[in-house]
Amino acid sequence: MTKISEETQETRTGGLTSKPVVERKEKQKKAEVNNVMQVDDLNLWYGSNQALYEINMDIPEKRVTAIIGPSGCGKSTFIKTLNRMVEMVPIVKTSGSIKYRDQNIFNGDFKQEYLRTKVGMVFQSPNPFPKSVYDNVAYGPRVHGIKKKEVLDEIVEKSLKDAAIWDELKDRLDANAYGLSGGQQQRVCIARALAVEPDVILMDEPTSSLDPISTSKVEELVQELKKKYSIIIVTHNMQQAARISDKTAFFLNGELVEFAETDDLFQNPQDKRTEDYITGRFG
Amino acid sequence: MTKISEETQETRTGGLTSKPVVERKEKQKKAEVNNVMQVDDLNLWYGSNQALYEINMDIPEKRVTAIIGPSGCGKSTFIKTLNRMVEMVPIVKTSGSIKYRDQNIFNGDFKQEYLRTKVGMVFQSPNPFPKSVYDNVAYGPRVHGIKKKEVLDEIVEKSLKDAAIWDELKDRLDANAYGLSGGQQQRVCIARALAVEPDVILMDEPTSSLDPISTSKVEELVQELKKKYSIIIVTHNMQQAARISDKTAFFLNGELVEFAETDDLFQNPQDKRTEDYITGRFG
Amino acid sequence: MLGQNEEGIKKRMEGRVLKNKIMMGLFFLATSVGLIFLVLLFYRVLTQGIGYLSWDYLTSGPAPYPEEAGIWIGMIGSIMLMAIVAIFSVIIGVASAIYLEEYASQNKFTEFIRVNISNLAGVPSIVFGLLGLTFFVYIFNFGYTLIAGGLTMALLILPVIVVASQEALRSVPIDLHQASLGMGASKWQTIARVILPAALPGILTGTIIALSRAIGETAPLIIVGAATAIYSLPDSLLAKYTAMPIQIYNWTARPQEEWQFVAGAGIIILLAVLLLMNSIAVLIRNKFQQRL
Amino acid sequence: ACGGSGDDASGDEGNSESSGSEGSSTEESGEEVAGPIAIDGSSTVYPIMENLTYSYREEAPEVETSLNSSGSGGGFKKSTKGEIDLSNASREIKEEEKKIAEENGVQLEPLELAYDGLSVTVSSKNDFVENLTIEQLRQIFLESSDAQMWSDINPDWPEEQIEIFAPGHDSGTFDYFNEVVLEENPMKEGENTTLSEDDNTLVRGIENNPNAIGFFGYAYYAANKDSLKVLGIAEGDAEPVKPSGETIQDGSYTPLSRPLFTYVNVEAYKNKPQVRDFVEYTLNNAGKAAEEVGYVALPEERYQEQLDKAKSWAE
Amino acid sequence: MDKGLQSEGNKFNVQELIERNKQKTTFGQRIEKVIPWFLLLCAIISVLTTVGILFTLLRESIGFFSNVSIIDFYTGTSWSPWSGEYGVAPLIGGTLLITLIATVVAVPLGLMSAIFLSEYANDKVRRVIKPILEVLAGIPTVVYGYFALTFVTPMFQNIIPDLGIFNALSGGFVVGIMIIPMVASLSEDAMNSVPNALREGAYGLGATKLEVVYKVVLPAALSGIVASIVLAISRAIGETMIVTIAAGATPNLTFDPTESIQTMTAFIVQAATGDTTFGSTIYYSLYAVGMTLFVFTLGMNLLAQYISRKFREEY
Ligand SMILES: Nc1ncnc2c1ncn2[C@@H]1O[C@H](COP(=O)(O)OP(=O)(O)OP(=O)(O)O)[C@@H](O)[C@H]1O
Ligand SMILES: Nc1ncnc2c1ncn2[C@@H]1O[C@H](COP(=O)(O)OP(=O)(O)OP(=O)(O)O)[C@@H](O)[C@H]1O
Ligand SMILES: [Mg+2]
Ligand SMILES: [Mg+2]
Ligand SMILES: O=P([O-])([O-])[O-]
Repeated sequence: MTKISEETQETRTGGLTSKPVVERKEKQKKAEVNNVMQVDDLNLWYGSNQALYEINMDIPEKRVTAIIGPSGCGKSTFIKTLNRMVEMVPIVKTSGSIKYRDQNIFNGDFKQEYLRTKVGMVFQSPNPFPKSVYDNVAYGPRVHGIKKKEVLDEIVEKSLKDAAIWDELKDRLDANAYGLSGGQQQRVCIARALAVEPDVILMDEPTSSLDPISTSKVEELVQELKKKYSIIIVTHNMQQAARISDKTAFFLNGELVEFAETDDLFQNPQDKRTEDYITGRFG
Repeated sequence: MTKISEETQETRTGGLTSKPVVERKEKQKKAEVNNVMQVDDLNLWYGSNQALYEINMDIPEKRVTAIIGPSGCGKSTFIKTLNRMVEMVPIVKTSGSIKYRDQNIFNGDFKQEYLRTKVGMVFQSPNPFPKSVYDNVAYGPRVHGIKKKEVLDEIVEKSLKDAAIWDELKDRLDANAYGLSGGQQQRVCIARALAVEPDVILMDEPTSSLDPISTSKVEELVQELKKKYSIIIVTHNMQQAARISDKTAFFLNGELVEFAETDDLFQNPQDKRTEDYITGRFG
Repeated sequence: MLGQNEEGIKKRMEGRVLKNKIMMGLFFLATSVGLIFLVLLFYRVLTQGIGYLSWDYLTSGPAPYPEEAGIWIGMIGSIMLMAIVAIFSVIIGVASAIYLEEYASQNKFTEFIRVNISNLAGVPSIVFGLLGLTFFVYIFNFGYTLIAGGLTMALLILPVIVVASQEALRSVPIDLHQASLGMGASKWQTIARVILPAALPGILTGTIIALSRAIGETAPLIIVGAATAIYSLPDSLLAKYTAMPIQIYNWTARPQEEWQFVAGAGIIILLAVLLLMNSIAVLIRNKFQQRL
Repeated sequence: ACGGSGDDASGDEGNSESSGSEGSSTEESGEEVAGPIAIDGSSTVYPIMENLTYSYREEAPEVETSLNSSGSGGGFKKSTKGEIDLSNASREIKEEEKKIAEENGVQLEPLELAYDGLSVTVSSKNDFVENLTIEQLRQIFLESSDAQMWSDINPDWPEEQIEIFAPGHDSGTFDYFNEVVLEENPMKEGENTTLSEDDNTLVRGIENNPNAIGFFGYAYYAANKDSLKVLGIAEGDAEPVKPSGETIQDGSYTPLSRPLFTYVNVEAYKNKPQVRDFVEYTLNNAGKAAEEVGYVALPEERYQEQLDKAKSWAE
Repeated sequence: MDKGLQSEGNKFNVQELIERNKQKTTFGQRIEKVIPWFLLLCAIISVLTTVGILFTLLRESIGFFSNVSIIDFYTGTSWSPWSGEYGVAPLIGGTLLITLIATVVAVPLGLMSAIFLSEYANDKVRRVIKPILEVLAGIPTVVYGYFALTFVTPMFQNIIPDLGIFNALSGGFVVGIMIIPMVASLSEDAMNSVPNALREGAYGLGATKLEVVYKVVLPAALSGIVASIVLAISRAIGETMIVTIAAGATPNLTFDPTESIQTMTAFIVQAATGDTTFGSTIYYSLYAVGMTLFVFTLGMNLLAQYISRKFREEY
């Protein structure tokens, strides 16, 4: 913990210059032990449109990292790059490297499928499969070849419990997930992601389509999950970022403007643009 | 002006009780002179789902009235009711009355088409017709039978000027409006609405799809327009409401929770829910 | 639990990825089968017919001798037929689509019309031939004439046009609707000035695709009595006529081998017209997709 | 519908009146005639008629002939309602058809155009049959016979299933065969019989199958001499005769020679100068046309005779 | 901007102009009233078409069923109208055989093509291949007919030496080729409309493309896929020219695809173009067959609609 805050201090000092994150890079190397993912000089283009510029960012282990920024600044693009989901858009090109536990995920022999079992994802609007709750959660393990009923049963129960929805749904495991409320669906999706026991969980605005009560349930859950997982969460809601994250990154027009301990970033932004944004001057 | 603030004071006192707006109603009647529209006991259902509950609200003349509230609270529904656009959804049913300059717009002999020339509308995402800029702006006048070239020329010029986009576009009137940037498109749409010289202009999140610069242009424009028009603007951005509106209404779950002078509402909310919302406790 | 056999998961992954690759190859092969048959068909038709294709062939009508026979009368007949078909089916089809999309309220009757239209789309063309024979040839007393053939074909493709137009209308963003109505425009003004123009490319594409189905139809024309040998172009709606597929069918049914080649040449022309129509449709579609 | 369609011919005529009246006036001065002529009927007669209408075009470019081949019955279906002017047939009109014509007030008169030798053929791959007697034909084609294999007909022949290819049951060609060979008894049907209105279908069916047998108009055999073998037919103990131009015209190819007709709508002949003109042209040129497409011309006097008969209708 | 609002050269007031126009434009208002009625009228034409089809088929079928018992028609197993046997089973059997073969060809190929196009091919490839595949559906069926007869049958004869020239196999096979694009194109549409969110959900768990296809996309698109198959089958049932040309004209109650058969559609063509005498029982029988065919395809279409409606709300 101490190391992280030390590291962020450095970052924020860098944040005062125009190219904050690049300078930070070398120094951060020291803190590697605590980082689950490391992004170096990442650029990304959709065809000829550049969407991400020279991102350098280290994702700390077992912490909640929030990503904020106005619409279109590249938040979704960035986290989809972390599990190479962004490559579903065929025109995407990247440069730079992203390391997951010291392996470069862009390497030829690093399998997408493997990466994605390690780096799970929860999406903006709940996207359960049109199957039963049970089948939704068991989907991942089954894909990976687990067929035994008892093992699956156990995984499903554990994941639903971890997603704080077991009690609500334990009698309705056979019900179609489409019949659930939005908040329940989203937690089923989280359970589905947990079922393959990932290391990192990416969440892209997981509460944006939820009502306030469901939202606060998911927020509590996130707090709970960080005990076991490293979490990266995109949100357009600054209050949410402030409430639940340990560190916050502010993106603008594809650049990482500032990345710091959450409290520091909100109370003491180092970059004029961050300040403008969090005080609501635009966006 | 004095009258309005007096009226709002009363409203806000009412705001402390659970049924704030109903009590307010009688007292407001006195202030009629200054109101361009008057909403009384408005309820609205989509099929069997009630989306608006007992709304009472008076829209002041030549002022900017902002409507805020979390997603799905009925903001769009409400302002679409003001020009009866909501009736495009066939299952909609309403009760209560809305008066435009003392005529009930739900009256059988009150023509929708007439209402809509008086109460214009600007939409969330810019929606120009796939025609030239000129034809876009001339659309309204033409639809209402104005055919003379000189008259149309004049209307187009004047409207584009009023929408603060004449200088940018005066040489490109024949260009297809689809080729313009989002911000330009939105101002063309505003010009299009102005071309029939309406009395009231409804704007449903007019800047939500625009970049910060275009947004501030549109915001300035709104300030300008209130000299001649009464403006009602829906926004999910509280900062924006604070910046540009004279009065603000806060909707929640289809209810009008609080309606007051903008400064009062933000600095001194009378309802706990308003306070929670503007301090970012949900949404 | 998954983590326990990390190695196993990795190993399985190899297999799963390989299986994916193999199946992808298989899917590609399956796609090629259709394409291969298309190529084969074109190849055969070309090699059989190309020798008989000439300016004379294009400009002369049917004849009892293979060297003198040509496609002209059939081709113009087909084009005139298509003109009639297009006029009737587009007017009625687009009007129906507008009614269903913009005016009809959700009730049993509307639903009935909708179901009815999609059912009509699946009725075999030969049944339309019988309908045309009973109504246009006999009851309306048009005889075996251009108009009878045209109306029969128009009814045949009507459902296709209605469905395509409905889709085109539906894909006009609701925004444009609202924008126009928000200006105080009436419903019809909105439709005529905004929605129809915006839907036009979609409607055109649908129409061309429907017409390219109609231009190759043979069975209904046989039933409503298109002539086989006719030497003059129809000069009125009530004139006798022939059409390309009828000519081709007739030629291929003849004993001497040369007629097969004459038919081949006819098929080339028919396919050329068809491809021309299809590529216009694709062009319109692509242009349209870029726009919105 | 029938009454209504009765008017159709006159409607057609009315339609062409503007150009037609002009035609008739010029026709009297021996110049061009104009207007439509609708012809339909037998597919056997079709080639002759196609040949005639094609060459007639040069004679009278203003006349618009339209020709179809819906079979003899198909032609009568239309002509008995007065829908067409000429109705080709490879058989005589039937009583039912005559009755319908009368009901509709239509008078149809036959003209003979040529002879056809109904040809019984096998594939050229067939190396065992050369001739058949009428009796054997009956064995092969009659439903009441139990001959299934070629060996049932002649023990020297292989024990192979006989495959029959025959024209549609009610076609003129079939009718004629049915009348003179089968004596109106039903023909075999079922698995090993293919019936088709399209004579070319029959040709294709037979040429590839050494065990197939079928029959159709002489013209179709003439056009496929390479792949088909035509059989000599023997009546009783007489010498078998194969169809050819000579044997058909001189009557030695019996009983399978038959005349081919076109039936003229007398009303149309009277009122439409172009029909009159075309009928004359037909009778003057049918012999040549018939030879050209593989049929056999009538003796010259026969055409003249019919021409005189036709002229008498106009009076 | 200030200039704009202040420089109000208000020579006229737009709202006043509008007001004035409102008073005189009663024509527009009348149009507004009339147009929905006109549009409704047009929409009703499609209903009238169905009524017309029913009228046509029923009227003549009733004539037929007054001569032939409806029970014999649907229970009889022998179709030989010329000897008075009207059991429709062989025609239905022929139709089903052709449909079965076509389905066996088209469904796997079409589905696999759809999967390839929707999930594996990139946008460019899809944009090229899909329209090309769709050309297959637009090729006139006469062309397919001769392709089947002169190319596919000889090709199959290399493998199955005693395959007849007319057989259900090549006819059905080519019908199958023809309907591939219906299955491929419509299924592809259905798969395409499966929300990407579902795919992402599965990819996010480490699934391979194939697993996403099998376990997510196919189940989610099932209704669209089944509907496309049913529609393609209904097209195969109604296909006329290919089977008329290539599958023979032998009403044969068989499930041996190497034999010549006759479908309902082919019989209609045969009877409608042939020599059937107007008003004869055979003539009427073509309408009874047409009615049966209509009922068949109607059933298939309703089934397709039921399927796509029943499952549409899935996602
Ligand atoms: N599939 C795509 N093809 C091309 N450009 C894309 C695509 N997806 C996103 N972009 C572009 O990349 C930029 C970043 O988009 P992204 O979706 O990452 O923004 P975001 O920060 O997630 O915004 P939001 O808050 O609206 O979700 C935008 O300019 C967008 O237009
Ligand atoms: N066409 C419709 N049919 C049925 N229900 C609808 C329809 N449109 C809106 N609603 C419902 O009415 C309620 C209010 O919706 P509305 O669009 O007015 O919300 P909003 O405040 O504008 O939200 P947002 O900020 O997301 O635009 C919602 O619960 C919504 O589900
Ligand atoms: Mg995003
Ligand atoms: Mg809204
Ligand atoms: O066409 P037919 O000559 O056999 O009647």
